Amino acid sequence: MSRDAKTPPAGYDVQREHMLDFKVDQQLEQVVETDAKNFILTTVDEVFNWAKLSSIWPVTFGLACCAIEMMATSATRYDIDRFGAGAFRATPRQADLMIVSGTVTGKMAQRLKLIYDQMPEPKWVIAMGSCAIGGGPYFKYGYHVVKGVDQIVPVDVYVPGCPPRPEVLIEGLMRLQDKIRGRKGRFVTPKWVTDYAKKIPYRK
Amino acid sequence: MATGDKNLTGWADQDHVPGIKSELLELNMGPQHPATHGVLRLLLKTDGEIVYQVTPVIGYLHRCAEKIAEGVNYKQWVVYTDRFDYLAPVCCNHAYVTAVEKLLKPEVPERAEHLRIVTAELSRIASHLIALATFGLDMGAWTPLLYCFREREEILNLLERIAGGRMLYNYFVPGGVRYDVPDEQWIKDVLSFITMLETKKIKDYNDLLSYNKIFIERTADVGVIDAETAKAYACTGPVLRGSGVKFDCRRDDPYSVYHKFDFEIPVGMGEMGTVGDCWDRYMVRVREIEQSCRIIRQALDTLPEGPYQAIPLNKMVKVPAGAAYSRTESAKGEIGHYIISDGGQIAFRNKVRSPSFCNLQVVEKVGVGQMVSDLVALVGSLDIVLGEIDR
Amino acid sequence: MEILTAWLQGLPGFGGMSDQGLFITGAALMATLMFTVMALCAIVFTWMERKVAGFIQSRYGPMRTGRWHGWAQAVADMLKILGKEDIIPAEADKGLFVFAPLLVLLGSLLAWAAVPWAPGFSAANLDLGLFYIFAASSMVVMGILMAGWASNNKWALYGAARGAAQMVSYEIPLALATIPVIMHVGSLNTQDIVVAQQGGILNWFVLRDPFLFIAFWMYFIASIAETNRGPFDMPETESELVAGYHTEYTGMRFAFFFLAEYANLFLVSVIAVMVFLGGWWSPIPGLDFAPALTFVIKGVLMVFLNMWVRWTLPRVRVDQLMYLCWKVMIPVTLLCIVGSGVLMITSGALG
Amino acid sequence: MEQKAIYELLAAKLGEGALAWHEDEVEPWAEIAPAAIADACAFLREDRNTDFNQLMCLSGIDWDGYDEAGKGKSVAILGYDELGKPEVSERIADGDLGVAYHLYSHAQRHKFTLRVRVPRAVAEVPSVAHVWPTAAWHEREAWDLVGIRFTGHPDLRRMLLDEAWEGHPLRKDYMMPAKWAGVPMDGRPYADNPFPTPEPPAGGDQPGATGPAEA
Repeated sequence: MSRDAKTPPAGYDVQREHMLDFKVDQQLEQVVETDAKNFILTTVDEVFNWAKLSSIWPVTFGLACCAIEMMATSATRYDIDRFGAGAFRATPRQADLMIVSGTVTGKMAQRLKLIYDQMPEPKWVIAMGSCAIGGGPYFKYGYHVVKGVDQIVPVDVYVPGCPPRPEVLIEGLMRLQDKIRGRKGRFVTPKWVTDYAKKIPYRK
Repeated sequence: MATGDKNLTGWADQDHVPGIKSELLELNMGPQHPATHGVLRLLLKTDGEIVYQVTPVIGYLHRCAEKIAEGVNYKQWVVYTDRFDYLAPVCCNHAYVTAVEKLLKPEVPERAEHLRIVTAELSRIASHLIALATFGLDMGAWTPLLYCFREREEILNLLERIAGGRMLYNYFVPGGVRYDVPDEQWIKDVLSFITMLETKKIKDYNDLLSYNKIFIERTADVGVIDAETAKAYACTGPVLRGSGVKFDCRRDDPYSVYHKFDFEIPVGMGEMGTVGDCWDRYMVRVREIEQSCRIIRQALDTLPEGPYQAIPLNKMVKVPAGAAYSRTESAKGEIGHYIISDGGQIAFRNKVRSPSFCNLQVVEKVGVGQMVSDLVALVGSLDIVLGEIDR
Repeated sequence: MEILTAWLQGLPGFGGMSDQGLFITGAALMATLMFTVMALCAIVFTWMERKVAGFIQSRYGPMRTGRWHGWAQAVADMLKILGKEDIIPAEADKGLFVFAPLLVLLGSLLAWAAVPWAPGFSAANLDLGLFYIFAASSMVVMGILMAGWASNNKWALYGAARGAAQMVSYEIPLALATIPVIMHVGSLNTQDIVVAQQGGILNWFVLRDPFLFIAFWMYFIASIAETNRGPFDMPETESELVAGYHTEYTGMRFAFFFLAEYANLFLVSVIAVMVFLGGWWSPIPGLDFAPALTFVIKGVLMVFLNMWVRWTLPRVRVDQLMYLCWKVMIPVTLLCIVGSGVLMITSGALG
Repeated sequence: MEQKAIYELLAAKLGEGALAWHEDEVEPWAEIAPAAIADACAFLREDRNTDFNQLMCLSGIDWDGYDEAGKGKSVAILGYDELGKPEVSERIADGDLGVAYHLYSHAQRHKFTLRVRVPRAVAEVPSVAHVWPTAAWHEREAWDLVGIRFTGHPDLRRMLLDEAWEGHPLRKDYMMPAKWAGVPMDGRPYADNPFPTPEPPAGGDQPGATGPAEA
């Protein structure tokens, strides 16, 4: 979207508007036409996929700094429970998702593999943070750090950051949902976003 | 270890009922366990619910920070100090830069010292909030966890506005801080947040958790660490103060400009049970939040004008040869850095004495003879962070 | 049951059926109905639990699944669990491992037979109804013990041992707390108990006399312990025993435990409603429009109270739990029985 | 008490064991003979005037390559290169190993620093775990990372690394492993990156075009 050079009115929060602008642009790109298929006519497969993606139970598995952000994601402000992924299970037997939140060390790697093996199919892994993705700041001299958890277990979604903000983890979860769904989800722009976007005076 | 063995004698092979041989149950708690605050592993030997031996096994998060210190320069290593105690990263920064400054001897501006104290105390509050939260969670109370996280988010917002990061800031540099206060509004927001915390939120926590009957039953008289044991095991921070020892590096071994401020040192008084029980340690943290609020208010009220860096950011730091040990009061206790410099840009050796490492050791002694549930309370009340134990 | 058979007799195809045939058909219908209601209430309460927890913790809870406040969340959970891999640990006792969840579910389902939903409408109108409910629901203990033992996991064994001790103990105050009511009614028939509370809120047993009021709260506390929910969730104690007795259970077998937990929760709640809170009678006399609905609404409110307690309080320790049962609750409930009896004699209720 | 006075007290007790007193440094320290360190610590702990009841820190140090004159010549440590492969060097370290003790007294409010230096070949120092219980873990850590053997330690096992780990990482000539117990410790070179840069979507507005191709 282009924008003319008119200066914003006095008292206008340019920064906030800019952030919103980014979000709206992103979201508008994602809007997909509502498919006309009837719910009853959708295949059983799709129903089960829907169930899988809307009820992803992560295993309580915190490793390091990112674990705190994972907790923050499940806590009040971000509340990952909104997406159905809030039921953290302490035992891997009942979990669907392992969020590898932090640095994987040599000593931990075997245990991590064990926990992954204990999880029942279907199961997914999110590598959260740069340590889990590729060793992060511990790459060069980290003699005890595994350079990427994908050398141990298969990873579905990589969430970068050190540590990633909770919003990013939620984004990662939504990308995982897309993956389970097999296509990009239908994204409905919230009404307040469109309303707000319309109110912006110097937007074309 | 030694204490465990003493208690074991006469148990392993004893026949409680003639003809039926009983033995101790070996239990492996962790490294993936909800109550071990990360990747701590406790090897237990239990008789039913009673623990007869507990051996902590650590190192599941050994991230080789001390080796890395010999490979990256002094300014770069601030990043790694953030990741020791990731709940109170600014306090860890503080310990490191004080050690470097001991050798470097720069003229740290007064304004930088004040900003350091403000951010470090905010960080300490955030860490203590997590400590209350996770201790509540260990006791089975979910809701305080989320309330504490709610308030912590406010602190993270404030720190994000001054330091740029949400959780790990890399805010201190040898010789000052990285950024100045963003605007006057920031100071006002900090003060209003602190007032809100002091007047409303701490009362909420006390109503919900601290003075809850069940909570007191679970924590009072449980996991008692007496003053002698705490000193012998070099426990520091809220663990030592919970045992009734009035010692705080901020007052007794002052660094930065803490000597300018007026604050009290809360100690465990055995209000609900014995001095040094889990409830005392918990309550010391609650009261320290109040004292931190006091310090922040004083530091912001007397915030001097002037520069905030003694050394330009893009200038390489070369530390004169020598060795220095410096300790500061982190949220978990006394964090010390022993830096040996050979005059170059990179430290020759950098040893970190982390408070959780020493605090956790006491579990071997105090955990014996407790119930499994009490062991969870004990470990929870020590408020360990595995990032700084394993480093 | 009688209503159902009578209704069946009225249907065109069933007119010429023998009594026995009618009974079997009716029973099958009733069992299906009860099972559906139970599964439904488990699904509704899982969703409700997450929403209530969210409300208490100042967050939202499920919001996306099924658009409106995540109403389909529990449906998705159940469907997903159906599709999960079923794992039986290699070292487990396979027979017991498979049988345990069924026993737990069976225990709570059997007890549903005697619940009086509406005047004359309960699956089995037994003379020993209340006794039967307590007897049937105590089978859950065996299921939990079997599950813990068969898993061949130390945490599961701990959970099972704790659970067995807790549930066996708390059945005593649970049953004792209802005895003053039985003394008042003079019958164990669940229908009779509700009928005896006709005539507005003041005639409900909870407000009849002070001892009954105490007995109600004793029942409430014991019922929380009996359903293994916080602050008495000893068999599961997430922060101590990982997941307790169902640590090793996956997929559908875990869903059975899950289902049984919420079925049990609703069961103890409706028993509280039936025994103390006036069953299907509305608080204001003469306003009894939809008895079954009133009954269910009261039950849901009791479930909400349960959840409120769970998400507020910390957990007690296992020895404190036993202390509370044997040294506090049993004496108090016995006192309630005696006190209530004395009051009955002095007020001349016994004639 | 003045640190110098403490040293003199200590020297009077130990005699030959107290080697030197280095005063003109940022942090003055006493050099003690390795054999005498346990006695020195026990004395400092027990003596009424010194009363060092807290061992703040115990650090194991590898002095190999340290330039005494302070010319600023750091020893380059070995790590993983940009491709994630361990770097190899033929250098054999020969410097001494050392231990530094930082003591503090709660009652007297004073600090003291002791250091010992042992040759690399016989890296053995008497344990002080019986003086301060907290030393037990510190010594285990020093054994684990620097490889100093503490004689008389009740339970000298590896602390942070696994019991089967080879070598002591904080030694200056330590070479990082490429694989340990089946766990890969080296990084993945860029060429092996299994995630090629995604092709730009063909249709442009296809719903699944930017998503993963697993459908």
